[in-house]
Amino acid sequence: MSDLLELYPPEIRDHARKPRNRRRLECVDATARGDNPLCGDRVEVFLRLEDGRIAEASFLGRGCDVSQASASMLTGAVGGLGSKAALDLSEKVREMARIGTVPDGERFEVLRSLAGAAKFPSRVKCATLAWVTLEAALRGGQEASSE
Amino acid sequence: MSDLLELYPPEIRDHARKPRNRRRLECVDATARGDNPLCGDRVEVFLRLEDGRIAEASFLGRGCDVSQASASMLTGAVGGLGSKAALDLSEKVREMARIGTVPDGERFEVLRSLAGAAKFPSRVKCATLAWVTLEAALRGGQEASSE
Amino acid sequence: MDLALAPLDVQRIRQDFPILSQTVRGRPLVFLDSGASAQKPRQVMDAMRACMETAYANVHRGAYHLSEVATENHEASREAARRFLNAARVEEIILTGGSTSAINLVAHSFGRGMLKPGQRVLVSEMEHHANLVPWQMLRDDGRGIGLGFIRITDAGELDLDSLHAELRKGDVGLVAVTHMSNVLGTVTPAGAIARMAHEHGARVLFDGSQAAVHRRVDVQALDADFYAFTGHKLYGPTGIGVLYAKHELLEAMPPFLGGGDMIETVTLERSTWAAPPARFEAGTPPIIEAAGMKAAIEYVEAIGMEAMEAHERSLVDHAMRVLPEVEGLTLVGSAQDRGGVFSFSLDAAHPHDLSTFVDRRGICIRAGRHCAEPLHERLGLESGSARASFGLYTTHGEIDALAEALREARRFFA
Amino acid sequence: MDLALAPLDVQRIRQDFPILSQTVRGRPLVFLDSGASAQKPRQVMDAMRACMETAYANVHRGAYHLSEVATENHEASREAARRFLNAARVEEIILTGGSTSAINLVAHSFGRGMLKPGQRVLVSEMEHHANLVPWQMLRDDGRGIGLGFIRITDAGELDLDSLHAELRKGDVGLVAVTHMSNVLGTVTPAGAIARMAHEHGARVLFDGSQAAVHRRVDVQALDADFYAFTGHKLYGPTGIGVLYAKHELLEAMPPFLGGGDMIETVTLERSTWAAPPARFEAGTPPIIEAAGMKAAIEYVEAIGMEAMEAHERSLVDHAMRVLPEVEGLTLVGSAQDRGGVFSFSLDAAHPHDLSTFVDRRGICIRAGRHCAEPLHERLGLESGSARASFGLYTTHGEIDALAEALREARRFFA
Ligand SMILES: Cc1ncc(COP(=O)(O)O)c(C=O)c1O
Ligand SMILES: Cc1ncc(COP(=O)(O)O)c(C=O)c1O
Repeated sequence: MSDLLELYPPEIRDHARKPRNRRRLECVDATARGDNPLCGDRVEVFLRLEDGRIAEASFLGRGCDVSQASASMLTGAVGGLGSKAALDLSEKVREMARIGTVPDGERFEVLRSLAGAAKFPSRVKCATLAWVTLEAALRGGQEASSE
Repeated sequence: MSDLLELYPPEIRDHARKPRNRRRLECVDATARGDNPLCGDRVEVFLRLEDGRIAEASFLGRGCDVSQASASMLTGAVGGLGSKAALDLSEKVREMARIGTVPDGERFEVLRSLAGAAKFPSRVKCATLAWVTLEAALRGGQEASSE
Repeated sequence: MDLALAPLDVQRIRQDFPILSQTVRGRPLVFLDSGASAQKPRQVMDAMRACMETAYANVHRGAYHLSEVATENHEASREAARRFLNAARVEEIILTGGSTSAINLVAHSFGRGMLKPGQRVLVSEMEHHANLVPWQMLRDDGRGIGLGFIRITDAGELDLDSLHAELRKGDVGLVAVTHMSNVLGTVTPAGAIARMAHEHGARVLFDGSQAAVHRRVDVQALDADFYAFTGHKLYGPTGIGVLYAKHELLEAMPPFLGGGDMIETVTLERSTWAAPPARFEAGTPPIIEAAGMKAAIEYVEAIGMEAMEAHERSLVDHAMRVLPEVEGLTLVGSAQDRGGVFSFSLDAAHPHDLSTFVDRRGICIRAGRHCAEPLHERLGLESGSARASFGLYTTHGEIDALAEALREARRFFA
Repeated sequence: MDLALAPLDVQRIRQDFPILSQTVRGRPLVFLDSGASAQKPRQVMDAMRACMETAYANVHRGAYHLSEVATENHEASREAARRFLNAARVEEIILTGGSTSAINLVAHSFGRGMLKPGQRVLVSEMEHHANLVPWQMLRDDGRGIGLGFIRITDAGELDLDSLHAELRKGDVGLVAVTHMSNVLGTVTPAGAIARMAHEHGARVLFDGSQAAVHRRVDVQALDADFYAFTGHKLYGPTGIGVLYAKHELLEAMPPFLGGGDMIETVTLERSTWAAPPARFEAGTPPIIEAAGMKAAIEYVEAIGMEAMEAHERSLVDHAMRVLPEVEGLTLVGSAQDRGGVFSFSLDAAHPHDLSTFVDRRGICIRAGRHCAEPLHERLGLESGSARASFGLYTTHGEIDALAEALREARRFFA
């Protein structure tokens, strides 16, 4: 059982049960939708920018606990970041979910719970879907796919 | 060595070295060309008919000893046969080359030397090419293929 | 001996499958994903090895003994497939790389070669992508060939009224439907479908990827024009499948892939085509795989298709009793005639999470849309489903273990 | 250690190939048909068995551990092929059923998907049918794509002037040529061909079916746009091959076969395509074969391509000395740069008869046109030729045995 908790640590289960910022924003400056067609997971990310920084982030979606918890955490983690910093963070999160090593930095106190996915290769995509979508939104894309 | 002689008994080697009726006929009532595209073997059969019987048969061709000897033997074996009888004989020869059992009948005194091909599955086509071509000629076809 | 009465000795059979004695974290491996690909018995592995160790050479080409033996063995595999499907002639058996290649072959050689502009292909809403995407690609190829859909009922059965309505439009050239759904387990009434199609002048293709593993198939009795199955689901190797097609069709169809062994003559400018089946088998064939597939066919023949069917019926009955007892579980589809494939969802957990959870107990099930996205849309299952599918080595105990693990999952994710 | 200096321990290597210890009527088997298909070492058989015994499940699909392991192993085979060809990215490696499927894939996805009406494909006169017929079929598909031919010299080398003259016409979209002839042994100057093609805006495909077995291939150094090879000639299993293609091309190319695993989304009406390589790999891939091919690549890597090349050079030198000494023997082709494939004819005997004769002495050679009819026409060899082709297990003694048997054949058929 123990290693099941690596994929589903308390933070993940908490965010999956009580997703934060799960709504559409009123004013959206950037948005994108991400799909994992193999399993049907979907995440839409909405961003409101102020002076080039993310003032507010929210998401809508459906899917497994990991994908939805990851999206929920994302909305909390990117607040205040400029576009470049958000892209940087996103790449780090994706790397972490892939190899399991948690980078330094306060933003990773919550996000570190996504590192467990690395031990479940077929679930890495669940953990990264929201982040791929964030990147698409920031780059002005409309759609992203984790496949 | 012995079983090599089953494919190349003296009759085959004799007909291969001294092919009979290896020429184009002056008056041709029926003819066809047969090809084995895999190896390039080719046999053309020419027939002159009299009162519905084969009055004269000849061949031209190129290829291995077995295919050319078989064609040479054919020209001797079909003389005097009506179309139906010639088709019958041809089918028997093909069957013999495939399964190795020699049918009764005087026409098989020479033709029996083609039965050895049965022990060499990839050479059966060599032994039957001329006969397939004969059938095509009798049925009014132009081309035959052993493939 | 009446094979239908001979019970399957599952424990003995399991000993033929080395992988099944694996343990996962101290628990026995419970493999419930045979619908995606089945495990292989020792007999199949041995046959492949024997092919390589004792009788290997390229086939159809060499005039030397070893190549002749290899060719005979290879053609014996074709004959085994003919017998398995009860095809009338061995030339009606095309060896392909799998069901997907087989169906694509039909979409090209028959679809592009023989269908006429204005004609339509009909597929059902429950097709595997392998029997949908090739027809979409044909439709989009600018040849004026259309694509229509046969609806399914809410129970997950083929809606024969819908088929009839489509056929009556008079423009259907081919009906291409699954013989058994890889999601719902539904077995379709292939004989009736063929009859209806033929009455309206249409040809019929059955995707037998699942059905051939679970039912005795007789292409002549079904009057199938095309029938496809895939070796790896039939306890055979990957990389091989079979396309059955009526000889008259094969004779009229142009080739699909170009290369060696499928030609009669070649010049730089022109080629002419060999007779079937060679015309449709360009290049070096799957020689080692054919040996494995033959062994797989002989393996199931030795057990007896009737015994396998009886075993499967008992598994299906057991699953139908045990799975619905799991609180929060909803089965997908409720066809009358069904094989050993069960898709389901659980209220408390996403299929992906479920699959990961039961995997930690050594239980292998699939989660997702099982290459049947339109079907999942049709059934409102946007998150896909979880799927357990059975093989001849599956036991009642394994189904019980799944049910128990699903209960635990429900507690975990609640 | 300088591998080029390490002699190949042929006797040790032969022990890896169980089939080579066979005797035929009391004489050792002399297998000189590796150009048609090579024998397999134990390591390949073991890898295939291990895949089935310990880590088998369908790949890319399951969220359970066994399937994850199978997927990792499968992707490791792709990585092995990338390393073998020195491709820049692993996504540039498409696993196919063999060279024939690989070239047909290019003829469809690139040929029909990206070439423009009025453009031509150039092939040479010495192509295997696998690299000729698909282009004839493309030409005849009504899309306005033409087909041109690069001449060869009487020595059996590619005539670069002819290539240049064709390229200068300005309408060439693709040059598709063999990297090594399966009849003449000629190794073509691939780097120079690619340079010339690129200077004229054409893409280039190399049929590496033979070359990849005999030479180190570096697709980046060659600047190849497409490169194809086939597993079974590289001591691996049948049913698997590799298409390398530059990523920018793969990204722009539409898919070839439709089915599972190659799509991004599917509705009844529309599908969108997955990114390469998945886009070009519809259906269940050759999972067991990929394990075997990886083992084969590792096998030749462990021996060292340089050592293999050195061994082959010594075989070629020996054959060039020994074979022409056989009275009445004429070698086909006399290219400067050649690999271990020798076609020949004998004055006294038809190739077919020759092959049967030496077979009785346990010697396997091919007779016929070796799937290269136009080349045989070009060289005036209407009766085909006999062919001996070498593998890494071939010995000088085997070449001597062939020469001796040819002498006897001449006496027999004289
Ligand atoms: C030069 C060449 N190209 C292509 C092929 C076709 O390879 P395969 O039959 O494995 O598809 C071969 C071998 O048969 C060959 O020698
Ligand atoms: C119903 C059905 N059709 C087609 C296929 C495709 O078979 P393959 O992947 O072996 O080509 C499958 C399995 O994946 C299937 O279940």
